Amino acid sequence: MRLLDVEVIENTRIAASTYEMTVDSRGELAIQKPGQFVHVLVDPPHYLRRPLSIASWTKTTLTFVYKTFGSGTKTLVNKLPGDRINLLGPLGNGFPMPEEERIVLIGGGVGVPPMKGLAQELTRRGKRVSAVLGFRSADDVFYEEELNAYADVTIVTEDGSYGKPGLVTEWVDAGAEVFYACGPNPMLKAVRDAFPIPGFISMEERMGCAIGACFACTMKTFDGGYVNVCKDGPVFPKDKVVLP
Amino acid sequence: MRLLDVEVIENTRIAASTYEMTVDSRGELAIQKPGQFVHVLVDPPHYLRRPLSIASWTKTTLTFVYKTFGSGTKTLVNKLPGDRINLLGPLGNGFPMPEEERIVLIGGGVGVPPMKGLAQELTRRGKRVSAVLGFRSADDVFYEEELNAYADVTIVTEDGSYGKPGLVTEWVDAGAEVFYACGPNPMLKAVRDAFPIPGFISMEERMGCAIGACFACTMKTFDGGYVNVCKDGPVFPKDKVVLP
Amino acid sequence: MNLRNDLPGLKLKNPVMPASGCFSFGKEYASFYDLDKLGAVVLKAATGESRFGNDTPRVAETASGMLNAIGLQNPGVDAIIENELPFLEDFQTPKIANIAGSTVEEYEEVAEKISPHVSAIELNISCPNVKEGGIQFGTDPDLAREVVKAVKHKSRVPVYVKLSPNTSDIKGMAVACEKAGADGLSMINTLTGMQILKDKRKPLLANKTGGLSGPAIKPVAIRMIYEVYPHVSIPIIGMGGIESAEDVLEFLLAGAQAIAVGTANFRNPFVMPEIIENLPHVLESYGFSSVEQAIGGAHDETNASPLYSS
Amino acid sequence: MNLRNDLPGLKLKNPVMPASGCFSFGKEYASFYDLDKLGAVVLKAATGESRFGNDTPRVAETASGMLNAIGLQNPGVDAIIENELPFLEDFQTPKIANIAGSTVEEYEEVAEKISPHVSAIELNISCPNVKEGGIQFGTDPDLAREVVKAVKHKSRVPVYVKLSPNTSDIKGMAVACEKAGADGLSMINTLTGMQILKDKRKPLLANKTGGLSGPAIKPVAIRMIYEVYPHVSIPIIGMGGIESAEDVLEFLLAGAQAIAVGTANFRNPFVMPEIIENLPHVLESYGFSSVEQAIGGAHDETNASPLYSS
Ligand SMILES: Cc1cc2nc3c(=O)[nH]c(=O)nc-3n(C[C@H](O)[C@H](O)[C@H](O)COP(=O)(O)OP(=O)(O)OC[C@H]3O[C@@H](n4cnc5c(N)ncnc54)[C@H](O)[C@@H]3O)c2cc1C
Ligand SMILES: Cc1cc2nc3c(=O)[nH]c(=O)nc-3n(C[C@H](O)[C@H](O)[C@H](O)COP(=O)(O)OP(=O)(O)OC[C@H]3O[C@@H](n4cnc5c(N)ncnc54)[C@H](O)[C@@H]3O)c2cc1C
Ligand SMILES: Cc1cc2nc3c(=O)[nH]c(=O)nc-3n(C[C@H](O)[C@H](O)[C@H](O)COP(=O)(O)O)c2cc1C
Ligand SMILES: Cc1cc2nc3c(=O)[nH]c(=O)nc-3n(C[C@H](O)[C@H](O)[C@H](O)COP(=O)(O)O)c2cc1C
Ligand code: FES
Ligand code: FES
Repeated sequence: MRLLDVEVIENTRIAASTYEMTVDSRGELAIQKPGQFVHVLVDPPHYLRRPLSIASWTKTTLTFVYKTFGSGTKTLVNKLPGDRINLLGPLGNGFPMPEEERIVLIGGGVGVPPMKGLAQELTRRGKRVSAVLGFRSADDVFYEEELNAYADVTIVTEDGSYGKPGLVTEWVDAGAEVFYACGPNPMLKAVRDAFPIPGFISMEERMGCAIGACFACTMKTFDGGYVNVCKDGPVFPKDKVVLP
Repeated sequence: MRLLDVEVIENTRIAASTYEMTVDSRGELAIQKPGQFVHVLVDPPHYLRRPLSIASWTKTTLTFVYKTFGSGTKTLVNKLPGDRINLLGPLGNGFPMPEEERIVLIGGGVGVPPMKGLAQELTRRGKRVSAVLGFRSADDVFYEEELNAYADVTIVTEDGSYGKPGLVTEWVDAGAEVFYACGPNPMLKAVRDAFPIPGFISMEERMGCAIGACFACTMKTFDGGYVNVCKDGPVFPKDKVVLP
Repeated sequence: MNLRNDLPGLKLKNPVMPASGCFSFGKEYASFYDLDKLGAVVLKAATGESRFGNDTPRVAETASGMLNAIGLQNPGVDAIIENELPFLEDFQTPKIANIAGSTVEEYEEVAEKISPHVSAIELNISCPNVKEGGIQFGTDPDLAREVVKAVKHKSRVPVYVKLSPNTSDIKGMAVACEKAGADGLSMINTLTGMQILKDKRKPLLANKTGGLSGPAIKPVAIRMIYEVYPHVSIPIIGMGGIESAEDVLEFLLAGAQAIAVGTANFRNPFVMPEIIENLPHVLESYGFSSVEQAIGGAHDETNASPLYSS
Repeated sequence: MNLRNDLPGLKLKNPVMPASGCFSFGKEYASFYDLDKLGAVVLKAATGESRFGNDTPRVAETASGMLNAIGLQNPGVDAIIENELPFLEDFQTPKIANIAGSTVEEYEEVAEKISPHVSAIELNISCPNVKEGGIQFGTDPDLAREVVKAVKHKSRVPVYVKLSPNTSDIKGMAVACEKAGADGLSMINTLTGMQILKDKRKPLLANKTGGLSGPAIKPVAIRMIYEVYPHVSIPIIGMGGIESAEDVLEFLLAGAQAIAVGTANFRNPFVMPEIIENLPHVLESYGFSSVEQAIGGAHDETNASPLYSS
């Protein structure tokens, strides 16, 4: 885990209010697993950092995707190549690698980015990977081609304006032996309830420190304990955490 | 008086932590007199604008000089040509034009910039203008050449590291019929006490609105009343305002 | 989109008005836009005699806010009536007089003199009571009750009490003021703060302490309005860091029936007309068809006021 | 440059320590730097039994600050002593235990159990007293006096009382705590605030209200410390929005003898070692040759403490 001032290499719009940023990590970020994230500083008067999943990486670069829900991430939009941003990472546990051979990745909205790095890694390991990516509408769709390189991709839109209509759960590979899901809590709940197979879910929670020190991101577990999403997660076995 | 988003044309260092910025006023700022100022927005979390004297102007440009005393003006330093800044102006009364023929301008530190526009205007009117410009040290000196084009300039540094040593008051044209002074209050006091001739002083005070509505910049007058530096000033006859 | 909203003494065409002391008596901002665009105009504090106020510096900048210690500078109630109010007669929008004093008698005098000329009075109780050793009327429920009763007795128009946030029990203060006859509440005044000059080794403000305002205090304002709303049946005029139509909606949802904009005017003199222009769009985008619909919207049905349930 | 400074129970090599609750029990930040660089380590609040705390969301962002409603989550005093303190035994820097409770008895139990293991106790009185209908110990001088007396009686180490800024009379609270036997004061805790989600039409925090921290509250912290300093003879640990060595100097000048950094750790996990590194240079550039020299420096000689005159 490092605190780094990094140079922006690229920052481009890839979907409705959705941007992909690649920065020069100078090989100083020892990313261990897909599913880890970085905690990104945005401009004042915003005070807290923004947790963003690592979508993909090379030895010297790091790429993440951000959607401008609020005013903080909007301050990232006007960063140009050469500008510097400050990030803390890599953070969190990331996705564990499966024994199973036939894997389905389920991503919803801003839960899609980490699926890219995950698909890459699973393919590298010779797994058979399918991916179901859900978006609100055609304008919101991104990473279809990127994922296609590593998985058999199905795009689903709520309003049916692109790809298949409806919910991601309706289009999951029936033969999959294990699932990996990242997206809004309602989607995670639906996925968990729909599929009896083993699975891992990556969670979102509002964060302060992102290193396990402030207890902002604490969730109850089914065994009566608790976990901090930032440090113990964001990835958990599907039956570990009580989803709010 | 207008509120304008203007494009930066030039922003260059001209002395120790002192910068000159020229912006494209698109001919929309009806500047009436030298000595008026603009109220400039700086980046968050700074909340208040920064009052800065208009140093010079053309039909389509406006130039001011800022010294980075604190963190707000520092946010102006990295504005590049093409970037936009927001300013409110022109504000204040500016310098009245004299009947007299032989004029001395006395500027101290960041009180020097408005003297440029004033010297320009006085010369245009065929007055005989001398200027005494005081700075702390050689590194702080600016606008010597600029003023030389319109006035007989004497540079004074407190530490004697450049030009004449000591205080501005020691080097003022003895034959001057009227003085115009802008600088720190101690200098203004010294000038007022040193010269029996008529004179005008331009004052500094911390501001909120800069348009006369918040009473942040109020000063007592010798006649028992008060003035708001932002609206009734910043220029006053030498005996009008009680200097703090 | 209906922005109208009626409060005691105030028929507001929209819920946006200036915060007292940030708008003087209106003249300066009238050179930027027509004051009749505003829901109301709130005047600078008036006292019995003219006051020069504090020495300068009177303002300091803080993170996302500012400190001010103007010291209630004003020409006195008589001069205000004679020299300042006439300018405002050309405008139809309601006028609210903000009144201050160092004794109950002074408050009474100012209220009696100025109330015939305005639509409502905003009673600024964040002032030290000289007879009570300088403790603020606004931090002692009994002193507050006393001054509210007295002013209500003298005023010909509804009285809105402006509450100080420098208290551990804002609900108690609000309820005390309502019991004493207040027709409405203004929340919040500034939090007392200070900034120290490291080079001069002394407080920056000549008055040492000043009032903290701006976005920095917005969370405190929202909390206090939300806390008071279920416990009073009089309307609340909300203020504290408002900069946008979105902020206005947050205040309405907390329980404010109208809002005031102060410090933001210093950043952008057009901020109020801009907010008024954006408000319909913002209300609509969040599913509201009127200002009234949004008031108190963040409260559970259970503790929501009639206004909200209706 | 001498950064040393002795407070009751605390021999500080420098005046910088974490603010309770922002540093957990130290483990996480120990992976960034050696905790012995810090003047002291302040632990997360401990209660009698383990508490899960509030539901999420527990934090919200505000202009130049944040709101938190963690809800004193902690494993309980016994588990803290057994599982958390051993890790800190490897470090020489003094440890301060922050203790909380819902009854005087709970405070007593926690103080008695944990005081043998730490150098000092920080008594967090910003907690609702369940037996007194939930009013905070920290907003009622009598309740405060009672709990301070009780804890002093049980504690084997000096007790610092952490004051709540949500009061109209911080001086009265401070003096009451000193009279009750407090060895020092910590100022300030968070201001109570709220943020409302416009789309969901409800408060963002599951707990509705939360504590406001960060640079936004610095002017309030400085004011309260400056106000209390001349009236107490016990040392003050100052906190509230500190981000830099310059901020530290401002707190020292106001009257703090040591300082704590909270929210700023979330922006920059290295902020405390960086402040400690810059402090000598900053003190020097403002003409000070030690931390002690700067303490209370913004007060007139007349009301300055011996510390300053010396
Ligand atoms: C582990 C993790 C990974 C994430 N990965 C991505 C990603 O790859 N791409 C992406 O677009 N988004 C991702 N998110 C969500 C992202 O953090 C939020 O959308 C973002 O913080 C919102 O900031 P804002 O300035 O747009 O909104 P604002 O409303 O200005 O944010 C205000 C505050 O709330 C927090 N916040 C608001 N929404 C969320 C949220 N959904 N989750 C966590 N904090 C929130 C912000 O961090 C900030 O502190 C991730 C969240 C987590 C916890
Ligand atoms: C009418 C007028 C004309 C001026 N012309 C110039 C000029 O041409 N060039 C120049 O460099 N400076 C000028 N000044 C001073 C300039 O406004 C301050 O140096 C500047 O505001 C400091 O901002 P900062 O961010 O550097 O300091 P900060 O310490 O960050 O400022 C904090 C707050 O204090 C205010 N402030 C601090 N010092 C002063 C000061 N001396 N006067 C007024 N407000 C202050 C700031 O405006 C801000 O609100 C002028 C001031 C006035 C009133
Ligand atoms: C410069 C200034 C002067 C003020 N003068 C008064 C006043 O005379 N009477 C009053 O009741 N409030 C006064 N206030 C408080 C404001 O009316 C308002 O309650 C407070 O600033 C919070 O709103 P804001 O954050 O939008 O500024 C003043 C505020 C400022 C910044
Ligand atoms: C996430 C968080 C948790 C906190 N928990 C505690 C606590 O357990 N006990 C306590 O006395 N103060 C607690 N505080 C208050 C801080 O210790 C500190 O008093 C306050 O945040 C002001 O300092 P700051 O602005 O530097 O954060 C907490 C603050 C934050 C932000
Ligand atoms: S964000 Fe601080 S513990 Fe997870
Ligand atoms: S700055 Fe507001 S009156 Fe001058």
